[in-house]
Amino acid sequence: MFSLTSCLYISAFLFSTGVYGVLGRRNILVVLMSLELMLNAVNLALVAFGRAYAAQDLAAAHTGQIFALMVIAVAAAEAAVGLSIVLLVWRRWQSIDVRDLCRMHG
Amino acid sequence: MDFNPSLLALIPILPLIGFVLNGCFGNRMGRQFVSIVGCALPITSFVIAFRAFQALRGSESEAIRHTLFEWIHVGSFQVDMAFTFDGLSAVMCLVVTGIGSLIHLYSTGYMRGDKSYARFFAYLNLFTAFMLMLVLGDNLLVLFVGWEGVGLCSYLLIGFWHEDAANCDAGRKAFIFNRVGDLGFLIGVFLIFTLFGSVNFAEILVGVESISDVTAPASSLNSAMPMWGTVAIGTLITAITLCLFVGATGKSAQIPLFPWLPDAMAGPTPVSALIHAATMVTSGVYLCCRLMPLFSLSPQTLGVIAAIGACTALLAALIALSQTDIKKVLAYSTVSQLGYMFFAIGMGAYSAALFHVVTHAFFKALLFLGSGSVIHAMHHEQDMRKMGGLRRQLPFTHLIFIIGTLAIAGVPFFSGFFSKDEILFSGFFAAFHGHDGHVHFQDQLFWGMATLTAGLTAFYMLRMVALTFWGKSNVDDKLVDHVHEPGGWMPFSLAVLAVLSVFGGILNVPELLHWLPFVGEERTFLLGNFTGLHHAHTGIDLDALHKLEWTSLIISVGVGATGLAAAWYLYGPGRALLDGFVNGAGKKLVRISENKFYIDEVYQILIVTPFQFASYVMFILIDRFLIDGVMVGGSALVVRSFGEFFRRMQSGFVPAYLLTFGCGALVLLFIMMSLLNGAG
Amino acid sequence: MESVNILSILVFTPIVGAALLAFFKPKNTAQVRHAALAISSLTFLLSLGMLWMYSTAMGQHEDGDLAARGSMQLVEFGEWLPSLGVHFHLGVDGISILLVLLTTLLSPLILLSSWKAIGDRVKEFQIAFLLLEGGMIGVFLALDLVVFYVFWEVMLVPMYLLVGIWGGERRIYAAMKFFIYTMVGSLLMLLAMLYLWWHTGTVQLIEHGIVNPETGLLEMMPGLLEVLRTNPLEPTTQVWLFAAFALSFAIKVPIFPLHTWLPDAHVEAPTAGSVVLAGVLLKMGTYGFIRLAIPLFPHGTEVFTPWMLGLSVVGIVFGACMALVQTDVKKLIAYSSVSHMGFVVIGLFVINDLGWVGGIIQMVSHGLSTGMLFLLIGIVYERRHTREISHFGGLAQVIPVFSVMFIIATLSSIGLPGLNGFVGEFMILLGAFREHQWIAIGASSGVVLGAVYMLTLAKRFLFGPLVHEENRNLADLSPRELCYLVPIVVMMFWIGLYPKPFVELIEPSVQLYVDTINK
Amino acid sequence: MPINLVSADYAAILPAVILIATGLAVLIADLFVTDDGYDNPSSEKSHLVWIGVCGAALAFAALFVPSGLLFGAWSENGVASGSEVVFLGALRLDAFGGFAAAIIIVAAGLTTLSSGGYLAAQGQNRGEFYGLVYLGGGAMVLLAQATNLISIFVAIETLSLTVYVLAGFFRKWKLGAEGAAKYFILGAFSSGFLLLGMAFVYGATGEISLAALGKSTADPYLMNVGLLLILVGFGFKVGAVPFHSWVPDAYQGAPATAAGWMAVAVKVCSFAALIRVVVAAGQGGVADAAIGKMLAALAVVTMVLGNLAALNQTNIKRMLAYSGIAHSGYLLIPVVLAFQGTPDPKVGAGALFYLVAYLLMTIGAFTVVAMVSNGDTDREELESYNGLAKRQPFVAFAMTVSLLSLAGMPGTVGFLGKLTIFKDAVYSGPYLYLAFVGILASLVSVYYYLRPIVAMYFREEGETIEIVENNWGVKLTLVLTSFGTIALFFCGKSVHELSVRSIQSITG
Repeated sequence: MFSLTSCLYISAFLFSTGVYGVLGRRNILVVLMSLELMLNAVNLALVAFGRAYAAQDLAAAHTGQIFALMVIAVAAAEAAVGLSIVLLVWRRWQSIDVRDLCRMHG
Repeated sequence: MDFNPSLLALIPILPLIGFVLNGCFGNRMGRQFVSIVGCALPITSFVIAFRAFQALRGSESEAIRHTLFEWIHVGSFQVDMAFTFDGLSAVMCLVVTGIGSLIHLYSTGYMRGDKSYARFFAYLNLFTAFMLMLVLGDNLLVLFVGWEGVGLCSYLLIGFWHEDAANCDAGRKAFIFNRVGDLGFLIGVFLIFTLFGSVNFAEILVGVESISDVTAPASSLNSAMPMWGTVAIGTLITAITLCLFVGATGKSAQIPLFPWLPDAMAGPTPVSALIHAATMVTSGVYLCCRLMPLFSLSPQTLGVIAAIGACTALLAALIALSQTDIKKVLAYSTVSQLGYMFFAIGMGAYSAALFHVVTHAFFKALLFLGSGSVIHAMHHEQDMRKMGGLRRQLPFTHLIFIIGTLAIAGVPFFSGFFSKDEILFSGFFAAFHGHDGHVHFQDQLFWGMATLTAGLTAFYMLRMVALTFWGKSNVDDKLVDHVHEPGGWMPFSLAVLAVLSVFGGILNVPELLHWLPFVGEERTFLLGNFTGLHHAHTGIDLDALHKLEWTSLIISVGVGATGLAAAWYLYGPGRALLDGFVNGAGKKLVRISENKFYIDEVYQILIVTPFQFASYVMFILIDRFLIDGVMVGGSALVVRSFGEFFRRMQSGFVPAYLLTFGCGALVLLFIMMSLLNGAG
Repeated sequence: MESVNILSILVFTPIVGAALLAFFKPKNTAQVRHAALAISSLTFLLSLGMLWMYSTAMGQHEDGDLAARGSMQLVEFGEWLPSLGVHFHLGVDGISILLVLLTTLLSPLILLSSWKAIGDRVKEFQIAFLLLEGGMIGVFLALDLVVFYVFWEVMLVPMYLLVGIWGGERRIYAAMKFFIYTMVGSLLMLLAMLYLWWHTGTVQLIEHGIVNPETGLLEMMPGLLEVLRTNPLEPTTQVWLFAAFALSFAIKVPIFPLHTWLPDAHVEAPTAGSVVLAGVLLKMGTYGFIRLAIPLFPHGTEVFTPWMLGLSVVGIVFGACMALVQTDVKKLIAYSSVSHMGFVVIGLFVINDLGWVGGIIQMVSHGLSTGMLFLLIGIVYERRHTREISHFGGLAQVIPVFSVMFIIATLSSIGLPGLNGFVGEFMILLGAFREHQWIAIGASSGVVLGAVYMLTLAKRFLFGPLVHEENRNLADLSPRELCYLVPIVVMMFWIGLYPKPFVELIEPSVQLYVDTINK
Repeated sequence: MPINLVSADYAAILPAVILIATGLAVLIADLFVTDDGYDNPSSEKSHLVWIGVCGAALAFAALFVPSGLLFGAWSENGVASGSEVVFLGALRLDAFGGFAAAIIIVAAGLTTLSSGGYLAAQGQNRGEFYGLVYLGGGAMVLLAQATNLISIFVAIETLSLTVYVLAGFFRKWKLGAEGAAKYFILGAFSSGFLLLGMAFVYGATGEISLAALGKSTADPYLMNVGLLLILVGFGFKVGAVPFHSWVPDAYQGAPATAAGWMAVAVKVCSFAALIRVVVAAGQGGVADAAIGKMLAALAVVTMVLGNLAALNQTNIKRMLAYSGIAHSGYLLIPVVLAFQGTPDPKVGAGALFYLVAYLLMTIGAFTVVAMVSNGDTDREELESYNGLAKRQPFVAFAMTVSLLSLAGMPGTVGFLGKLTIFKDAVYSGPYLYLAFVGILASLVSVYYYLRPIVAMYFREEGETIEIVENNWGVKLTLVLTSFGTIALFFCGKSVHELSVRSIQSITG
């Protein structure tokens, strides 16, 4: 029902949405969420690939899933650090608009 | 007589030692030390040179040679620091040391009051050393050392009183004019080395003798010739001799490089006598005589030399007519006489040229030193218009001047008579008999110019004497009482030179006049025979020759006498006539002469100013603007602008950063995909 | 004798000396000065030792063939980066020995000259200078392209500091210009070297022995010169490589139109900097041509010869014209260097024995005469703090000894026979005349122009009335100043009057090179 | 599957473990040892520095213990040591990883040494700094050894997290927050691409080990795109143009010593991993030659743009940041060559050797920046360096040595680094133009490297500024870096040989 290709399409759609969110939104929190979305899009692809290989009964069967688990863990840590940085930005800049962060340039 | 050849080296070295001693210690050791060192060493040189001369006369050999050391030796190019003492060198050497010594002696009196006494003698000694090197040099390069060295001393001595900027300018002018000549000289040397494979005189002459056919290609003479092997030997020799002659025109003040010599009178008068009359300026003539066989191979060059010589003689004489500075008259007279000498060389009469060098050295040194006495007496007043009537106060000097004038005017049996007559005769011979049996118009023209010059010479010399010594006194009242005859060694030098000026002609009496007292058949052409230089006239029977000679002699004496008479008349009883001419019809002519035919101005307008202007424009336009501004600064600016552009691209906005990132990745992806698609 | 690595010692004495100086107390300037002087004098003595060893080695080949007499002597082959193929390879032959001696002779003199002129940051000055000296010696001795390049670049930094720290008003601009200008050339040279390296597999200039790691035996490996002789590069490759090397050297010489850094550097540099720049640094360029560009790429040389000769003639005339209109003495002499170095380049590119020997002699001569002129200008600058020609005049009345020295230097510079300038110039022109007559004739015009601007300078500087009252009380040369001028004067006369020992040192090597190139 | 750990496994992770342990030890020590009973961030806390340096020394020593990473390459004189795959292919015990680890460890030690006084002067001397350095260092060492996609990703993310925090370590400083935020957002963004690439590669081959990159695959298209995306991820880490935008801002906002650490250590481990990737990809020939061209293009753009953008910088940290970008460009040259793998498989050695040089000169430069800035961002401007040579001759000297080395002047190890890289490029044949561009780019770079020297030596000082002077750690760092920069030039032989042997351990 869910072929590899369709999973990958969904994954690609999610990834693109994430990229758009990162690029297009001002609010750092939204940007953070979009970043998570990108990672999760890839997770979907990984799991899909893993599933596909499992169907072929290859040795690499579940690596995709393991990879995805690792990514989830990493993403959690990243979110923690990210949020604390957002907090820092709010304290120093009284703003969480990414476009305000432009004192350094050139 | 035994003569140790190594003594030859001492001849130039002794004055050099004098230079070092006077230069380093002169100021501390006092005047007496300076005078003794300064005079004794050139005199010793004279003695050695005289001994060498005697040895040479007594021996069979053509020359005494001594090699001091190997100077430059690279591959096939070898030059030694070596000296040759042959007939020609001997004559020059004796003149230089002899007259040089006399002038040194004279200077002890003349320069007595000068604060830079030691420096003066140091320079004078240095000059003597270089001049001796020039005439003794065994090869072109040693000669060139002397050649440049005397130029340097001339520069230093012209600007001796360096507090006055004009003197230094004159010195610089002399040096630079000489350098232009030296350029020709150098190229000549290069050509000689290329053609003959050596710069040694002896070897060059051997090479010249081996030339049988001047139309043969140069490679037949020197098979190793790297270039111009197909050009005819004669063409190359013409080029060589012309180049060397360019050098000679610089040193010997010929057209077009003569304007420095009159300016050189800025130096102390003994310097003018020694350097700018007796010795240095004749080194061009010496060079031609030294390479006589080479010059003789190129009739074209000789033609040019004759033309330049005659023109210079006439032009300088015309200018001398109206000069009011006593030394300037003598200076132009020197230029004119040097023109004579080159005219002689152009006519192939080398011995006459050398003879005139010698006699000219006598009487011109005499005249200069005499004028020095006048100037000394007049407290450095040189303008003849402020003199006049000095005969009473300076009878001795007056006598000296008369002797000098008679000598230079060619009055029979004075020294100048013999030499000038020989030159004019060589011109006459070429003009009306012809070397090859043909008579050429240009030869007649040159002879006419030379003869005219003889008359003019007599005229302006007597004019000078008249203005200075005769008539009523125009001397400044304050000076009148102080005018006095020179003392010390000065009269001695003058007297010796006067004697030489009177009797110097005996050195080379033509065969025609062998009946004169103290002469005999066997004593004619002493100088010519001793030096082995050519006479102009060969291949003609004696009677015809005598006939021609008498004609020429009578014409030249006549012209000289006319000149003297005219001067006597115009500056005596005919004064009004002269004034009328000067202020009337001849006003423009006189002005041209007074302004030296505007030659300095022409040089200034045609060469100096454009050159300076061009240099300045190039500096601003090419160096500063084009190279430094546009090329160097421009490339730096371009790089920095790029840097600024890329710096500005970093806008500081996170979305922009992300976009850069994303676009970069996308572009890479696209390229990648197109490459992949293209490949597969 | 074999056991003494005299060349390494020579190179590293000043460098190690500089490192040791770093431990001196900066405030104790006298001590630092003395120490630096001692080090550079020691270097000079060592270089005399090298000369002695060289002559001894030459003496053994008295009757030997040219190859034996002209080849590299006292060769050292040390390990540096064997895994990269770079070795510390030094050697000296007739071409380099005089330049080394010139460097070691000038260095102590320059230090003496800056005894009082440099009052600020004395220690740094001495260190920079000694480093510079070491670098200069290294360039002349290097037989490994990379080592050559290293020394070539190493010199830049101390020179940059000399100009930048102790220079005049526009020192920063001048120093920057000097540095970047030189880097432009040298980096392209590096690229060409790398290419050559790849092409031939070696950067050693001459044959050398390497222990084979597998067999443990010493094997003779051919150097670049040998490799390229048996197996020449493609003509087009040669042209490109030559162009890259030549650009670097031409900037250093400098050849018109790459000269504009020189006047700025000279004017802004302190006396010591100017002297070392004119005295030695410019010679690196011409030395590079002799040692590398011409022998390695004969075809490239052939292609570029007309350009080099033409540009040199233009440079001779152009430099002279520029010198004529300058108002700053140092700038005038800087442009005169452009003119004089043009002669050297002509000498090198006619590729015959006369031209090369003349060129090398002229390199030394120019180092002496121009170096001396800068020293003299430094002396008056120390007293008057101006270099405008119009601020002087009539100095001969006040400071006669100085004036004599100045005149000697002037005459040497305009090539008066009997002084050093003539010998080299004459040989160059004679050599050039054999191959390219019109070039020689064109270049000869420099003889006249040189006299014009130098004598004009002398006149405006020394002669005439004493216009400026400030000049009335100038002090004449002190014993210290005489101390560093007299050796130069002696050398000037020596080379001018008796150049034989110098020529004999140079000639065999030149013959060897020229014969090989022309073959 | 049961996991049997053997001694090789322990030996492989020993340095990383020591580093991580050191990080933890520092954090703990910071809790217990306080001045006057409370934490004073203005004190020097030399005990933390000591712990850190000792840990680094220990970790360094661990490389050389028998069966340690560098033991074989160091002792067995030219023969590549036996390399082993450990932890089921997650890591590899080889000299290559060891060499990179050595640089990272030394960088950690030097950063620690130089930070104490600097942070104290800023009033920001908190133990977390050292903790983050060492924890991150551990991750970096692991990254250098990582041989499968998961370990690479995890190591990269771990080290990145520590570095994000370090970038914003000056909490009170607006710029710190800005830099950290920018770095974080872009970093996470690039992680997405990296991960996507890894997913593609996994998808194409079904394997996650790097060795799989060399294997043939059913879908080379997916494989190559995946590889390209991985390269983009690494490109971000090393600051290659056009993924470089974060570099100047992050460096400027970060503490100077942290910037040095970021510049060196991150670059070292990223390049190590990158080289592993390209060697693996290049050897099998699956990866299209287009990847090589792409890398070369990145190298060219990075060298040119980095150097040009640095030209007119007035802030010295930004200048050094751009210079770091440019150096990434130079370092990409051996990566390209390693990808190509011909004619000489040793070509990647240039990168390792260059990184050693880069370590010394960059840490040296940033240490001086730290000394001069002394707690004031305005003193990171070029004018603050006016007349420094008179005031602080040694500091100016150390800075000069670092800058000259960065510019590649002979006499410093930076020259040898550039020489090896450019030589290899010329030797490669088709990539000769990289050497050409690199040389032109370094010509441009000379200008801006000279500017601080101009300020320090040629200009007169404007105002007297106190700098972190009497801190032994800082001085020692400068002595080590400047001496090392010069000494390695003269005696770089063994290091160079080691780098060659190290690269042989992965190319075979």
